[in-house]
Amino acid sequence: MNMVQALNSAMDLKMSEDDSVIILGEDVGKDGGVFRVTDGLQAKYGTQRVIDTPLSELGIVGMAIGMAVNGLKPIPEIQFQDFIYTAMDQIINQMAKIRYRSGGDYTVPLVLRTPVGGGIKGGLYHSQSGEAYFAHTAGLTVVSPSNPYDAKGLLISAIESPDPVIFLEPKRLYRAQKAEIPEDKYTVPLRKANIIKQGSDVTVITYGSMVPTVMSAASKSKYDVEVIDLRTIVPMDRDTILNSVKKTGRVVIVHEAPRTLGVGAEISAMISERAIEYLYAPILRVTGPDTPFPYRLEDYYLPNEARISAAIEKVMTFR
Amino acid sequence: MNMVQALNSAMDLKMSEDDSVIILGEDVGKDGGVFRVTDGLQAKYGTQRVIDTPLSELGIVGMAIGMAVNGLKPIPEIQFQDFIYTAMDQIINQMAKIRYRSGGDYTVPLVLRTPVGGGIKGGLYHSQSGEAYFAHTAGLTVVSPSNPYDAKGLLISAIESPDPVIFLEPKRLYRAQKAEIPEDKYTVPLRKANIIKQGSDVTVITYGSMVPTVMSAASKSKYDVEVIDLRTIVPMDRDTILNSVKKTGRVVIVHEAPRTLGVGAEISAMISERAIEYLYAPILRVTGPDTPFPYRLEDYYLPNEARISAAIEKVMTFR
Amino acid sequence: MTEVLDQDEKNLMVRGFTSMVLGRYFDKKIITAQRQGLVGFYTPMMGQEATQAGAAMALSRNDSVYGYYRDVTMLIYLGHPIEKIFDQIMGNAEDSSKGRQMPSHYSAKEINFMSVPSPVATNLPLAVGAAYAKKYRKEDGIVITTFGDGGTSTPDFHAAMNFAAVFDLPVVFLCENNGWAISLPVERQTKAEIYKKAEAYGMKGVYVDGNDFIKTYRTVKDAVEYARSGNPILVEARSYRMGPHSTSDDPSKYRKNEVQENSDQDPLIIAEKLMISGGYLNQAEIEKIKEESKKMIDEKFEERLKIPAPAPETMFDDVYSEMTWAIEEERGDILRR
Amino acid sequence: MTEVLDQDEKNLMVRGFTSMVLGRYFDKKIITAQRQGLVGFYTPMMGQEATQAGAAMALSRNDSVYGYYRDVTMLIYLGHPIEKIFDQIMGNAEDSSKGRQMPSHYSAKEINFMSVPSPVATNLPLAVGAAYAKKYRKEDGIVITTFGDGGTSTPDFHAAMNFAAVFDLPVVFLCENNGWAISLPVERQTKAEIYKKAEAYGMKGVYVDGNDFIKTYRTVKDAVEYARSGNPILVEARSYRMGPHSTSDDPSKYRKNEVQENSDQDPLIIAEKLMISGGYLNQAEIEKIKEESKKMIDEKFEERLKIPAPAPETMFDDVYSEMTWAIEEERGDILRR
Ligand SMILES: Cc1ncc(C[n+]2csc(CCOP(=O)(O)OP(=O)(O)O)c2C)c(N)n1
Ligand SMILES: Cc1ncc(C[n+]2csc(CCOP(=O)(O)OP(=O)(O)O)c2C)c(N)n1
Ligand SMILES: [Mg+2]
Ligand SMILES: [Mg+2]
Repeated sequence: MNMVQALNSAMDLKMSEDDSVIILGEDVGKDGGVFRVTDGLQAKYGTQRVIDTPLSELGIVGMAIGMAVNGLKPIPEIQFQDFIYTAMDQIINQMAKIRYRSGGDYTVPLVLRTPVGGGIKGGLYHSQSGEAYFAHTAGLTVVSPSNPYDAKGLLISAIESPDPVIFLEPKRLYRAQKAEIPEDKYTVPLRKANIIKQGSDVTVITYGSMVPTVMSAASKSKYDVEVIDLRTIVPMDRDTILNSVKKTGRVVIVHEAPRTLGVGAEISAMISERAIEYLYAPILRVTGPDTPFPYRLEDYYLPNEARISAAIEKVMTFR
Repeated sequence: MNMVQALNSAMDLKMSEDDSVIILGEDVGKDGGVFRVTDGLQAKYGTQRVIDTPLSELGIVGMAIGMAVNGLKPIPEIQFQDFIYTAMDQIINQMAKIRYRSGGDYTVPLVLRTPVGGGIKGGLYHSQSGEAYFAHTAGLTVVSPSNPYDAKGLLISAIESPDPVIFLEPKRLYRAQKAEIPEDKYTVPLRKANIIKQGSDVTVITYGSMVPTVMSAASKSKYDVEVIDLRTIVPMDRDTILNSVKKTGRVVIVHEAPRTLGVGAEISAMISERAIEYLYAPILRVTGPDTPFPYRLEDYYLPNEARISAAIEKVMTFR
Repeated sequence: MTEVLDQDEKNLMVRGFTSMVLGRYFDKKIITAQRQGLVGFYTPMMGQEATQAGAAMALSRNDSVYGYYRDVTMLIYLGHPIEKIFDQIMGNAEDSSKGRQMPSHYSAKEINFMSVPSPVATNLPLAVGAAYAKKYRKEDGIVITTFGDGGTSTPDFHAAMNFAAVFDLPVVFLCENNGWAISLPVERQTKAEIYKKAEAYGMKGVYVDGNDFIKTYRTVKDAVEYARSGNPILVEARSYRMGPHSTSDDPSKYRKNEVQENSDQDPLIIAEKLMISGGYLNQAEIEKIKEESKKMIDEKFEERLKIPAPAPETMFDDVYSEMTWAIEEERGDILRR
Repeated sequence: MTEVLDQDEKNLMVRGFTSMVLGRYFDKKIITAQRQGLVGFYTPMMGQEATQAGAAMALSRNDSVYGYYRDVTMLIYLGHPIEKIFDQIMGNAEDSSKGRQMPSHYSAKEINFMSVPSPVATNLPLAVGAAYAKKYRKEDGIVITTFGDGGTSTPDFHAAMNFAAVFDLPVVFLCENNGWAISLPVERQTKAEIYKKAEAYGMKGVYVDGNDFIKTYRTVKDAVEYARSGNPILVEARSYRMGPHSTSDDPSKYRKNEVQENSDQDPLIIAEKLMISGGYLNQAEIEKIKEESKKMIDEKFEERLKIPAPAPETMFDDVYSEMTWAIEEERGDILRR
């Protein structure tokens, strides 16, 4: 299965076992979503469970929160993450805070799915990677898979979570890989990073869309690179990161989102709070630049193997 | 003048010299704003220039952007920063990106003013410090004054800036200090931090509402503390920070916003990218915790002198 | 049979009236307490008693309320104990929200009253989701959501109205039009009559005099019945905000107070007359209710004032179902000092 | 005098018609080019030519347009050179937006056509601000803003309509109702007639057959006059989206294509008949316009295809008026590899 099929399978399995699971969003029904992630689900589960909504992200998210507070398990889809911001008040002030402000009386178990990232020639408004906005918001769990196996297992875990989950799907990877993955239900745990390559020289921390690029750079590197795929961005898996850093003493962080206050900032700060004495070199970030996302020149925007390798080289040869 | 009067004076001066300067927001007219920052301006400049709007932050910000694109210099006010999120799409996708996406043909010179922070018993929705959301958004300038003098000079600079500025007013400081400041026009430059206390042992970096608390802790400290007030959060004054850090080798960052992906994360990451070899200790952050902002227990939420002193002690005695 | 019905009707009216009286004393108690520094903040409800009592009277046990920060009379009518309303306002250890919310932000799960956020009208889309859940599970019961005239300008109002209409959901949108949004009169909030805004969504909209609790009751009752069969509806109940916007507000900056307490336009005075003319209560009975209400409010206030603040460590709970290491660490850091 | 007027009218009609023909060929050219991999993406305008030509005909030089991604015929009518429209779609070095925006996101300052963002209807509040600026400076000229039927569900539509009404601003809200928002038919977008949504704002709303460019012209012309004196107005022009939503879309998944090219409902066929019956053009003249239009489109396309991509270093400009050290550093980092 590719990632699209894996995500579809996760939802299909959960919908078949639990009729409180409901999908809603723009064009998710007959059309099956503009990326086809919900393809076939309306035909199978009906229009009451796979709901085509009017064009309002605020409406989609707000209605989903109301459903979740009332015992349903909604999976709202935002067609592109770039369009989520009209729902930002519902996300920040409602979704993330209802459990807290009601003293636990009301809870919001839902999974907000949305495609993120560039590489499909989408320009400013079909390419954004906004994970930092969500990661800064206490109360949210932020997940981003990097391959079909994780996509399915993480999505099932997210649907089963009692907390609101922002599920960011790297659209560039939707059809990039095919993998043999179980047809049946399985889970990949939230809040746990995955060491996808062991190594002793340098730790490269990444997630989502950049994972394949990092793995490719790592496998070609003359150094013994350890690669960590965060899987869950927040709450972050502190221990896996720190153990690796203490072993290697060198850190490169890679993500597609702009550098300033991107997730890499938090990873870096977390490390230098707790393990600075283990470091032999600066903590480097390879990220998108602090500009909006361009159309024609997007290949320059996206971090590539050359930039990752250069950063690895720099931390390996520091001083 | 206290900070409220200083801000009022800045707007008054700019309005009297430039009739393209226009204020809009909820209750900014007759009522003079719920914090009285625009007091008297409608009486002086009329209802066309100090506009009471319907209850829609999206409308306020969107209309202000349209005005700015068309040669006016609007100063939209959002009554509490906590309520800004319905305008987030306009801020992120329009305000911050119009110059870029139009190749410079259209620009958005405006100053979005809004009170931030806790300490007034406002609970979850009248206490937030959301600067990180804006600071992560390329294209925005994010400013936060810590005293009446800066407030006036920075606001005048912001109004004269050709770029959109998010101007965050620490509401706890509105009436906390009175200072002798010039009645006339003067500016405090954007993009420049201010070393408000020289010291050689440790650098404490802060801004906005935490500045008085930090200064109080610093003045009582047995160490020789250097205190930097960022004034402009983004674009950040890299050189002032790095020069100080290279001198002291020890860093504590203080802000009120939650720790995870707060502005402190970027400061920390920026330093460990460029000056890690100068450091004798971990970079510590003293911040609000990663919870929503509580009402009755807000004193526990806000960073205080004890926590700041403890962090200073920790970096001074490290290893 | 008629007698029983009459008795029912009388009980209903008395309960409605009593909740208004209680609401009024409650308001005055807190306003005074705030001046004395005993509570931090409050959004008085004075002037909206009739709207709220009338609406509450029209509801059944299975209905859900997505209310707003002024709905004290509604809470009282629906049976939320006065104690708990005080607890919320004091933010004490017994508050269902654990002292986390500013005063006037109620949450009462026992009576299906959803926790109130500050951002205006942002519970409206949630009400729509709640109604979807009810309809999907074929439960009876409708959802009523309340908001001010200012609330109609929000993005959330627009989305909620449209979604409720498109999905044929059992929602009553009750606009408590008190004429003001802080300093902005409703005439400058919108150029339309509020109930007419329903037309933009292909929805029915009705107007009622929100100063008359019986008219309001009947109108909302009809609306609830209409909504029950999957027809959302907008009700505009017009009243007047007799007090300041909040205890932080000084209305003399922007208005003359056109409606005075105990004047003919005071909804409580109107209600007294209705109770007497309808034969539901006589003057002596009314005085007794007033006296008892005042006494109860005074007593309960003193009682609740004794409850301490929540324990500091509770501040770190309920962010997630399972605490994160970050919050745990922050808790340690903060409580250590 | 009448003769001059007639000549004026004829010119107007011919120019309107010609822009429709050009728009149609433009569309077909790009759709083909996209299939050939020569351009990346496109949102066809086919079916909305009459709405757009009619609206554009009603505008004057001082009017501003806050348009949306399908407004190609409008751009052509208003005099934006075809070359520049190609440049935008190709994102080449001559594009006024420096190749930064996805195809179909036009910006044409010379003709007061505001840069188009992707998030639906989010230029509407800006149009209101633009109108405020015009009114404040006592300029004549109105602001017209266009959006789809889907756009009426957005928060931005609600805020913009309300603000325009409350502040008496010269704005024409033109809804290009093409029946669909990607796969959602307008009947499930809203339960109301779109033009009736104006009532929620105390605004006038009118309906016009957007397949008839002359009717649309006259209706929008009236609307523009009405708006000029500070009365915002909503115009619903109903047409049909003849193509897919975009070149990435497969409409066969969700609809039968009810309106075929060259059928009686094709706005271009309707326009041909109108040109002939109105005596503005004869069949031969029409054929000539078509031929010349096609040729011009073909030639200009080839010509613009030769223009290279923008230089990589331009990617880092225009974020701020003055480049930050962070971007400068990132530019160095990226361009070095
Ligand atoms: C989104 C948002 N913007 C601004 C505020 C500040 N504010 C609180 S109440 C209020 C006025 C509300 O007026 P209305 O909806 O008529 O309700 P009322 O207070 O009159 O009952 C405002 C502007 C807020 N709470 N939320
Ligand atoms: C806020 C937002 N949500 C979703 C999208 C994705 N999207 C692009 S166009 C479109 C449908 C728009 O329909 P309509 O407004 O009727 O205009 P049309 O495309 O039919 O001309 C959608 C959902 C978007 N661009 N912006
Ligand atoms: Mg009101
Ligand atoms: Mg459409």
